[in-house]
Amino acid sequence: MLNSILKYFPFFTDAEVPHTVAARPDTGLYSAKLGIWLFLASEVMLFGGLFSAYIFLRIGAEPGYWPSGLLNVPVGTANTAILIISSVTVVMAWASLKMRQLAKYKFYMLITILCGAIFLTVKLSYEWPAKFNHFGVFIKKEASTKYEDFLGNKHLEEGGQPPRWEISGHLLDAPKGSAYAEQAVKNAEHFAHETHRHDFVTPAEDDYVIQLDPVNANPSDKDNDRPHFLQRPLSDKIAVIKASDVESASVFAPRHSTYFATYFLITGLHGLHVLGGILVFLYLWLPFKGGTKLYHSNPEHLANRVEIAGLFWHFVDLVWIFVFPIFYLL
Amino acid sequence: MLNNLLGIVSNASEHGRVVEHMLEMCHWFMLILGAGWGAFFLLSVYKFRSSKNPKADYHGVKGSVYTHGEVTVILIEASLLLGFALPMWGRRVVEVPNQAEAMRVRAVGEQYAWNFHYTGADGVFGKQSLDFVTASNPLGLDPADEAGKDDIVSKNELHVINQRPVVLEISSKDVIHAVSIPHMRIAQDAIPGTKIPMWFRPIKAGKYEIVCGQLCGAGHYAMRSHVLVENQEEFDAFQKELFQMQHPAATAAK
Amino acid sequence: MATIAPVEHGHHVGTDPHGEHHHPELGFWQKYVFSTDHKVIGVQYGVSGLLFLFFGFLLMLVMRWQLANPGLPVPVVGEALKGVFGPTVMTDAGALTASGYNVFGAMHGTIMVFFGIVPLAVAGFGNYVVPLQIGAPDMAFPKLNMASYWCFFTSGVLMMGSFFVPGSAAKSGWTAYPPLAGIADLEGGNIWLNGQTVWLVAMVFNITGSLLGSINFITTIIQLRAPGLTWMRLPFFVWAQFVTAFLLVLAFPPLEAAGFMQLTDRVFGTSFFMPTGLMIGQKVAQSWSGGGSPILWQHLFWFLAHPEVYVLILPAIGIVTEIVANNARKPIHGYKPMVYSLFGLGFLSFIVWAHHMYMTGMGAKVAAFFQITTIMISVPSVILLTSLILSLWGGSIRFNTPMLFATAFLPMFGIGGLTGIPLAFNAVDLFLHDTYYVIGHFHYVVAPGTIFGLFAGVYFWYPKATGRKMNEFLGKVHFWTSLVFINGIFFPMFIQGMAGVHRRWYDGGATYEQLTAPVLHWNQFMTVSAALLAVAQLPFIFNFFTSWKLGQKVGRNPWDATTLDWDTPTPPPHGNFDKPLEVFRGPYEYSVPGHPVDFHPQTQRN
Amino acid sequence: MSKPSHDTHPHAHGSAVEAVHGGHDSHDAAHIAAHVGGYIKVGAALLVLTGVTVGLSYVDFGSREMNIIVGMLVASLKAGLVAFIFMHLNGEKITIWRFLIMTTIFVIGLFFLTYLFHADPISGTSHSTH
Ligand code: HEA
Ligand code: HEA
Ligand code: CUA
Ligand SMILES: [Cu+2]
Repeated sequence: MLNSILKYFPFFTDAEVPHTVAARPDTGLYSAKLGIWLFLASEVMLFGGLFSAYIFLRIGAEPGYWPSGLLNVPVGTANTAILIISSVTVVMAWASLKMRQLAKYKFYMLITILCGAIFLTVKLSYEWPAKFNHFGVFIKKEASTKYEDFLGNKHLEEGGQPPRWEISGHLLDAPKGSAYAEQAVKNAEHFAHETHRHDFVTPAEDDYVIQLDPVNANPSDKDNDRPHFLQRPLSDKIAVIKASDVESASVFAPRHSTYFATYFLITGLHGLHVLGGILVFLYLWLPFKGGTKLYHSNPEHLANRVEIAGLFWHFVDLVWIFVFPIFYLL
Repeated sequence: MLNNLLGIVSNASEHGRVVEHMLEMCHWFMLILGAGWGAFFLLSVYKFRSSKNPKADYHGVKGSVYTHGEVTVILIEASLLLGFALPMWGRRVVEVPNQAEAMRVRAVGEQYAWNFHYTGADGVFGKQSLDFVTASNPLGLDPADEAGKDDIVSKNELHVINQRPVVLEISSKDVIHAVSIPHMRIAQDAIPGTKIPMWFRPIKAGKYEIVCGQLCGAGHYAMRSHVLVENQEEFDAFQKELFQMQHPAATAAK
Repeated sequence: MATIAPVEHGHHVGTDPHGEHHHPELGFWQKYVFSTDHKVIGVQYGVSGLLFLFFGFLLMLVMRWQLANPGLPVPVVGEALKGVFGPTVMTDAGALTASGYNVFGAMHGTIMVFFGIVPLAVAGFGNYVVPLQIGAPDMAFPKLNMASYWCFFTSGVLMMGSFFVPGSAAKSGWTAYPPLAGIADLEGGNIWLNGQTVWLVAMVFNITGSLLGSINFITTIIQLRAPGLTWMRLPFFVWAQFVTAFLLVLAFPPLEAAGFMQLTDRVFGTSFFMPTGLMIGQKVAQSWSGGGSPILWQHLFWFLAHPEVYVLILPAIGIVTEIVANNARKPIHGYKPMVYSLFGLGFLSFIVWAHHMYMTGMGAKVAAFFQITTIMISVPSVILLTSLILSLWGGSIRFNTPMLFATAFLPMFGIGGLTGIPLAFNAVDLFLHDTYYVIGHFHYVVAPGTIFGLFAGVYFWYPKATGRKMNEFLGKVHFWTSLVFINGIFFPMFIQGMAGVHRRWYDGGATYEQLTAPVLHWNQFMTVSAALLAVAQLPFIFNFFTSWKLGQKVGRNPWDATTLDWDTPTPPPHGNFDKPLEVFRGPYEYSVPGHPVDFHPQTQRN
Repeated sequence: MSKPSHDTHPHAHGSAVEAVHGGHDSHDAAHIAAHVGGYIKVGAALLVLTGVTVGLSYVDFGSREMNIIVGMLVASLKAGLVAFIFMHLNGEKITIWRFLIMTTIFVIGLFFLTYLFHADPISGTSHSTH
């Protein structure tokens, strides 16, 4: 009986399901290709939901509550380039397999994996942790005139720009021996304690001592009206902010503001996709039964697998192409 | 008539009649459609049971009566929609009565009570800030603000004047509630962070229940309040009484 | 491939002696538990779905008791419930608490929709029947199929487990609107181990399972149709599953995104759905930075949940269509318009979602848009229902149990659908929103509608899966009693709704004396009906389990049906078909003039 | 979906021919080789466009909205390159195109309608704080 079916479906695989490797004539597709595209369609809706939330929240945000220019543009640009390169190499890896050049395939795949790994490493070792050292305080609007020196709202108003309510910098870096040192240490303790419990701080009883970002140090400088390509070091100016004037305060964690919430959620989910991609690529690169070993029995099958994984990888790249300008630049 | 058959609550607002009218038409439409379809259905089931009709007819229904039926359905729905529903909503959300004509009241929900905030004589709401919120000042009225000096706040009782339009500015402090007054044929969610106007014009004096129309926690089912539709004198008396209670100092000074 | 010689075969009622397969025997675990066979997975899904439906019903029985007798201890089982669900849910005396009512309500909705109907209708019937009907040996991705079930299983375990975390399960409605759902159970509790958080995590698993399954369905239907089975020869059930799967693939992800957001709101203190200045008690909630929007959740939720209601109904319509054609012994009237209607429904269902949000303050333009689309979506439903009713005309209708349920589906869905129309008009919905009128509307579509459709399907395909028929007499008892009592529950809801009785009221409306006085007495009537409906399910449960071993044995094609699922051995072996397949005609060639018997199977050459 | 689709793009891999023969042949490989140079060029274009995106974000187009629109246009161009060339959408089968078009419509609906909701509230609605 089995034979009669086999005769009928000539492309039976071990799962006994037709069209796993070769295409069905009338659709021109092998099943996994269709499957991955359907999956990507659902991914489009997933990220679509997130991006539409981003738009909804950003439009709804009151002026001054959607920061820009806080992320490190050169690093982001480099990471974007890395992902793009990996997209080229993965398509080359697939092409090499199609041309039955195993060595080349292995080479391109290795580069792809390395690119992915570099991307993730940069994220995890630099980009995200950097946010957790950086601190921002939203000033209550009623109290904002007291802090005009750091906010520069008059200057912004004249230039027709949205107001600024946030003062940011490093909470922990009050210079030793300065008048604020004692205060700073106290805050640091309070702060560290709080961050370990959750990654957010409830306003301290004590006032906040902040070593200011250049923007807040010099808010009326025209130079600061647009974000800088290269991030500049902290100024050595220090601000003391009364706890009772603070609306909310936090490190640049998800909790800090809706901007960072969307930033961490979207880049986090994207990061998970990158991780997933890397794992799949590793599997296809190593001599597993479904990996390079498959080349010797059914090279077309391996090529299909690489194509599928590659489609996923391109999609991850494609998402990043939007993430990058949205969060880093605009 | 069908509405009454189904036991609709009595109406006490001006636009409620229109709502009722529309609902009535819907119900007639549904009844006729349902009855027609139902009759046909029962007839088919009865007439074509296998014991009576052992051989089925491959072709079944011929002709296109049913297409006409479907087109009629579409036309009726479209006319309900374009003739009634859309204009009505347009009027409700765009033609909000103006300041002079209407009484403005803020309705602020919290778990599990409604605060109704009246402007007092000056017609202006006093400033509010979260900083001032306490149990006795649930809306955080700024004690220093002049406009707020005559404001009054009533709990769970909304007093309105018969025949005078009321604009409720609906909002919430904590979770989503909804002001739903079945007798007035209105409802509007109370969404924290947003203040949404909703208006009606009461036309029948009396005391009606206000339902909290959105699940807001364990006490949701009992978050009942009332709207009291009064004449001008009754309303003034209420306003005076509350004013004396809430601004004892001002009263004494007078 | 297309040149394969068609095989002649004659009348093939009766078991096929060569039905058994030649595969190496699999162990118990591989065969019945971690199986990749679509039939086993279908049965796993189906039985899980039935159990969840039953459980959801039991929750509702307790709630209905409370609605009719506010504050009174639940009879007989009150004490035991207290022991199981703990003090948040039950008082010492064994009565439901207000929180408990909300817990049960939220879980009833969630379980019925995501753990009952979808697994049974979409995944259960879909898995079992679709590959058979299209002549495929299995689903396109058998391993993914297994993964789908185990994702669902995990989500089920989590969801049931959530009853036992401190503070009990989710209690903010199946709609989980923030800020209520965002702040629920957080004060003093564990941020991970509490009802709402576990609900979110469980939903993420549930959604993942659904996505894997749906991708599999679509691929299978596109790729694995037998030769000759062109699109317009597909059984209507396959079409229904096809559209349903698309709804799931494209509508679920935004809810998954929203689920992540609510999760981070709860555990990392983000404020996606938390507006600024939220006050809990009389204090500003400091745990959120603010700037979010509660309405955003509602958009993302209903972006799924409206298509989801069509996910609930479409498979049922598909099943009913199969059964109506088979038992009226004539082709479906207007097969093609029905298929186009399905696509119309599928498309439109993505752009009507805000009709659940009329109360959130939308302006004239948006309201107009959503009212128009909502009214438009009723048109394809009317076409579907009309075609089905017309299909009866001229038939020779056999009223066996599946057909009884399928027939009753039509007017029941009709009532449910028609009562959706007033809700579609914004200005009228003002009056009806969140009253029992809405509850009545959707229960008519999901309970005597969908559930009847599914009962019909169970009775219809049970013989295929087990080789035995369910008992007809018990089936008829089940049908007539269910029909009477289920209407006894849901019809009075319209009357209560018109009187202004709102949903989610712990005391059934006793607090609102003025509004409910004329209609409060219906609560008793409805509750008694619900209890009797429960009793009416006993014959079914008994029948379901005993017929497995004792039912009347049947052959390949007990219903004299035409589609490919009746062309396999009964029960079908691994790999499904015992002969080469080729399809020659449409799915419902019954009573073809000039043909000797009154059915003409799809695989029969002439 | 009802008819067997015919390839519109002559270079599409995984074509019906290949399917029947069960895979690779020299004809196919030659085609692929011809594409390889193209991939590298597209990769280079993407890198350049990344630079352009960064550069443009420092140019003032009059308003923030304009800047966002320009940024998104460039991003869409890049995304298009990835989708059409790397993901072979240019020669993709009709089946896939069909549901991708649907998906696109729905995503746009999701974006647009939620936006519209924001833009068209009941008149007089106010948002109290940020
Ligand atoms: C399977 C589920 C299902 C289906 C098919 C539908 C179908 C429809 N629904 Fe319903 N709906 C729900 C499930 C469903 N709904 C649920 C679960 C809710 C509440 C969720 C919650 O808040 O918790 C809801 C809520 C709901 C609302 C929001 C109400 C509110 O909260 O205020 C609205 C408003 O427009 C609506 C409209 C419609 C419309 C216009 C249809 C149309 O598609 C109906 C079209 C059908 C017809 C028009 C019938 C045609 C039949 C005939 C013409 C023949 C008649 C024959 C006889 C009587 C014999 N529904
Ligand atoms: C698919 C969805 C579905 C289904 C089928 C049902 C079925 C039922 N529902 Fe429910 N319901 C909802 C979805 C559903 N419901 C939702 C979404 C809500 C809103 C929740 C919220 O407010 O958030 C709700 C709310 C709701 C309320 C309002 C509560 C309130 O607002 O306070 C009520 C009140 O009576 C109710 C009653 C019932 C009853 C009596 C049934 C009965 O029809 C049940 C009958 C069930 C059966 C007949 C199946 C039994 C199964 C078997 C017999 C199989 C056994 C077999 C084996 C074990 C092998 N439901
Ligand atoms: Cu307040 Cu319900
Ligand atoms: Cu809906």
